[in-house]
Amino acid sequence: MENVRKIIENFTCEYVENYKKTWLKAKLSSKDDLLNLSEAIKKEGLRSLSTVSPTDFLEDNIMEMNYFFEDLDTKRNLWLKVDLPRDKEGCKIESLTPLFASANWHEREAFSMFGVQFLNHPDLREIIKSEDFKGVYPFRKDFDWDAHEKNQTQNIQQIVDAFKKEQNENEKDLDPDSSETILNWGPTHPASGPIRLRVHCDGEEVISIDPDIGYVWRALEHLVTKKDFVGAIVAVERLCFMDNINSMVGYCMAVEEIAEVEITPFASWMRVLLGEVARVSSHFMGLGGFFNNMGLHTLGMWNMDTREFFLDFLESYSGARIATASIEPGGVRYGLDMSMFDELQKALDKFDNSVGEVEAVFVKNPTMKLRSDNVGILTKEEVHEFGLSGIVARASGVKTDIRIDEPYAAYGELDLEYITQEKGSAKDRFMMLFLDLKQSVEIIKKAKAHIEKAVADAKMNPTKDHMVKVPKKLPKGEAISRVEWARGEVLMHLVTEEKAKTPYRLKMRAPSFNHTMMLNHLLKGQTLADIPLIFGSLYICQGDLDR
Amino acid sequence: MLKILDFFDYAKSESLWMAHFCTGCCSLEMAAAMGPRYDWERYGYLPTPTPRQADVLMITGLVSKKILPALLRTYAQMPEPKYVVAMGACSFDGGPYNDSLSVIKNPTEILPADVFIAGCPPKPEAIIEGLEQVKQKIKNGEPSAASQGGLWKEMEF
Amino acid sequence: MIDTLFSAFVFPGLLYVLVWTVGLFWFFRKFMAALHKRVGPSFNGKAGSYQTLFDLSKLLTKESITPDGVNPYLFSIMPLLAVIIAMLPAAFIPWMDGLVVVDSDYGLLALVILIGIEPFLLFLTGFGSNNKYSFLGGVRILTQSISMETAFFLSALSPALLFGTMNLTQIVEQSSWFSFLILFPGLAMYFVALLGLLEQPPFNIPDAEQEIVYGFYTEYSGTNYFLLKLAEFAEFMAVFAGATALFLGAYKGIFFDSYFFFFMKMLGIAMLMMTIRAATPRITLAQMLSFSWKYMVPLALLNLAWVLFAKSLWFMGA
Amino acid sequence: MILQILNRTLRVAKALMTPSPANKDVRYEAMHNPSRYRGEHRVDYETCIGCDSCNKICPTHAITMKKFPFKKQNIVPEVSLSVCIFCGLCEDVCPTKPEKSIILSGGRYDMLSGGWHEDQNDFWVHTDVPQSYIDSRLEDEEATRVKKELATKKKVAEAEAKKKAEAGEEIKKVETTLPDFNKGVLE
Repeated sequence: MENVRKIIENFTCEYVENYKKTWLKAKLSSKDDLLNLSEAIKKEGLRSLSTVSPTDFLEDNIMEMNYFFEDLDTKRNLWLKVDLPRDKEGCKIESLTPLFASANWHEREAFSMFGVQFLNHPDLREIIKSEDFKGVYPFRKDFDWDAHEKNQTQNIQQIVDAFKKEQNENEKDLDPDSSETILNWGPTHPASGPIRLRVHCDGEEVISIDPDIGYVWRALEHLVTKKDFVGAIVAVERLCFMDNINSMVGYCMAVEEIAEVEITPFASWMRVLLGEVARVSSHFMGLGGFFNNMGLHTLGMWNMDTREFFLDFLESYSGARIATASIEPGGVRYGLDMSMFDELQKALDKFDNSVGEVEAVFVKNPTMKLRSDNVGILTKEEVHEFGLSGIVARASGVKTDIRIDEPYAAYGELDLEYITQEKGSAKDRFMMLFLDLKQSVEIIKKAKAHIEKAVADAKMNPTKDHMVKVPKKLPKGEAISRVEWARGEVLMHLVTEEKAKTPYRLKMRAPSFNHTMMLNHLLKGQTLADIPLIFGSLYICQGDLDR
Repeated sequence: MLKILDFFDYAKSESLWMAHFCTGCCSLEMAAAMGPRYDWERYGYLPTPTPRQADVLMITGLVSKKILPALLRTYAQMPEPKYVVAMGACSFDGGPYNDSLSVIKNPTEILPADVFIAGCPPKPEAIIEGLEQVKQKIKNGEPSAASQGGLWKEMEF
Repeated sequence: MIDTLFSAFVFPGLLYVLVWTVGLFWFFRKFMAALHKRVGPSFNGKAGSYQTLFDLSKLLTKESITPDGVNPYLFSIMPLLAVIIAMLPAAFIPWMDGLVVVDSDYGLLALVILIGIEPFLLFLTGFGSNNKYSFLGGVRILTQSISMETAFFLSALSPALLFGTMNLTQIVEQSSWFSFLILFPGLAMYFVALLGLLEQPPFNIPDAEQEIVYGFYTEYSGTNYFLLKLAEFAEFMAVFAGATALFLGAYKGIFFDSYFFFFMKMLGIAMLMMTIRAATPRITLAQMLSFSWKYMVPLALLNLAWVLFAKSLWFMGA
Repeated sequence: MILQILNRTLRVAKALMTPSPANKDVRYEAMHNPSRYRGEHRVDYETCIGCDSCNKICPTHAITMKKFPFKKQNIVPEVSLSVCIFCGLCEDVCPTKPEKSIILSGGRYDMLSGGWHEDQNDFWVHTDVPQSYIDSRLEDEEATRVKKELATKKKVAEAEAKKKAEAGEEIKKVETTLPDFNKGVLE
């Protein structure tokens, strides 16, 4: 940490300060220093760039760029800020993509949403947003959304025209005599979901893949700024429904940090419990999806059977199966009726009874091993370079898990260990998913026992302790929070204004964005049959890919 | 002769296959409805990989601007008679994403559905009940809603 | 005359095949559902037995779309041809003692050829669909059938070699427990090749839903799809019946001979196929090719050698 | 390898022995009935105090307040089911005790309507307030208004009387007339 501080202090900074346990927060005075500084810290070991998040301050007429650098090995993180002028001509900065491969799509996103020009970016095309936003930057504070909405018919026409044009010109650049063609993989493809991969292939062989994303773009980051701090949870949880609890936890932690509120131990244990239940239900779908993509639906069905029991618990606790909306700033939303633990126990028993069979038939399946053992290998180096996280990173042997690195809720009181695999192939990611699932169930058991004991000892009051009051109006502030989501690291960057009722800016860094970036890298030179397999093993959800 | 035709009509109503196309989050609950506990195959529903063999198009929640042409095209690719089921608040007016400009606010005005299932997302039971209502509609010989009107007829896609 | 009409349209003919097809479709869904811990069709008729009838009749009355830019003749005739070809093998199979429509000395040859020609028709359907995914599916089915059919033919020849005849009736008559044991490797080989020929997992590469949508089926709808589905299930039946007649002694039972045993044996093969389908993921085309040429074909040849050896050892002397 | 594959295959067949969890006809009954299922709303217009906080917190603007002719507590929430996302924040925020006036918990889950956009437009939880309740509320209000009026008049009169008494004048009786009950109130 000290080394990083020394490096930064070589440059002119407005401030350098410690932030949380593992973070260093600094603001550069001049944007010209950015490239040199990042080169220096890359040498020091902060090799992955987590995300790039511009904040648009209309009144001060500046565009504040936030860079989040991470070192997955030694857990040192740097939050670097630099100011840009916000007018469209002057809003330019050197691209970090040549240094950090993971910056690629994040910079493209910042470019398409805020109009920040990145110099020397190799491929600065617009991403995510639909055709009618071409050339305008919807997340800028002075963008007139109402005026845009008035021309809805025209906008749709524009999208349709672009759709048609692309279809007609799809294979224009290809040599008509060769056997090369472009396959449109999605958005109606059975294995893809709402994403489109433009697969450039020659017969069965894949030449390159260009993912076209944004089919479920809901502009969530903008949407939360129109809702109040409590109402924003319904937008945040819709990041992805498969694991909605942990994304809400991340958002609520950021709000609590700004409001300077401490939640009760009961609430933090409940966050662990509910979060792990959501993680389990997500992993069940992920495991099933991996096999579904190889044409075998049995595991998906069996998992769905067990998953229903965990959803039953969520439904009893919150009143909804997957859209639970059950974490609020200040704690958890409902008190706990201890009889609900019977239902959880039922789910745990069901899991214990069925996990052996799943392990024997599917996890040790020889055909699966044959199929996926040497496919889609990600090395440790690539994990660092592309800023991958969660299951995918751990499958390659990188020890990263926010629950241990930067404990939140009650994870600090649990003894967790990193679970890793060595090779980083598709099979290892599947194995990792399965082991993580087992670990999650163990955590649920521990958390359940802890809560039960504390309630029996009258240390916790399950009906009253669940909430601490958070003021409706928050002071001016800024916070980041990281959580280990089912798919990987979610980083929430929340900015508030003085006496604000709504968030000023919320950046959600979602793991699937980085993982989808890997598709072209992994699939080049493979065959068509590997596309669904690798796609499934990367555990991508379009919800958090597009936001 | 009449009896035989009646039989075919009945067969049509009892065998609904749906296009495998998900536009939003409600498809998660659709997956649960396919799963062991709810098992909609009991009622004769079956997902098909391509729209060419499907009878029902499910608007599973959110319809973003970018996916609209694909949705309408999928609908056009289905053979007659075809029906549309809309679920979730998003398919009425964007639901929780109503304030966001990247979603279509009136999917059912563009592509009228035969039944709307409220909920965000609806329970699998509700999905199955909604599909039962489509069956009932076919049994009564009612034409599908989308064939009678909707903005999609005037749109190019 | 009436006998001919009866056998053409009712018993081993059209109606019989149709009932089998619908029943097999239902059985597949029901059995697969049970393996998935589901119930399967359940509310139409007893245990959902009308469900597949409804499904197929619905397909019959739906609109058949002929997409732009395809050759309409090729596109619509191929499914019909596929059904006819898939139904024909039923005529060569000795369903009961003395009940076989065409009692030919080359019955086995006809059976094998009729089964083996089916993939080429399906290739043409994919070829004529004007869809990249269909075309890929067509190419895959051609690749797969060429490599799998060699093993299929070779393993189907082993009973002919053992009994010295290609007449299916005679093969069935001569079969016994002992010959079953000798032919068992041949049966296993036949079964694996059959999985490849019928595009069943782990060899369901041509209609891999997650890779190339639905392969050659992608553009088919309504009646045409109905015919293709019918052809698929009729072919299932033909292949199961072929396996039963060649290796398992057809209608021969434990205490008495009856059609019942034929039926049960076919169901047994179907169940084994479904169980494999529920437990094995799909492999890739390259893996399938290397499996077929590196293992299946040499093993099938070895199997023929083993049958010859066994024949010279036990059957010649007897 | 082949033995392994066979082993897996046969182990899958174990599923044949386990009964399927799909044992109820879900067209008629739910598989799982939690007490807190957030379903169709029930609005109790009698306890509702018309504070408008459910309307304010609703993240999707699904709630509109229906107005009544009486003056106090004269708004009651109505919910558009096609807009509502059933997050239950309105129930959380409702201040009435002990029973909340707007309840989702334990509500129905099967909310179906026609698929036409117009059908969904009028797919609401209407708060059907019977005319008799409106009348009785109006009467109550009128009665209290009159009572108040009377009281103020009395007060004024007393005060005046006091003044007059102080001034040594004669005390006059104050005449009061009751206003016409049904006139000019419903407008």
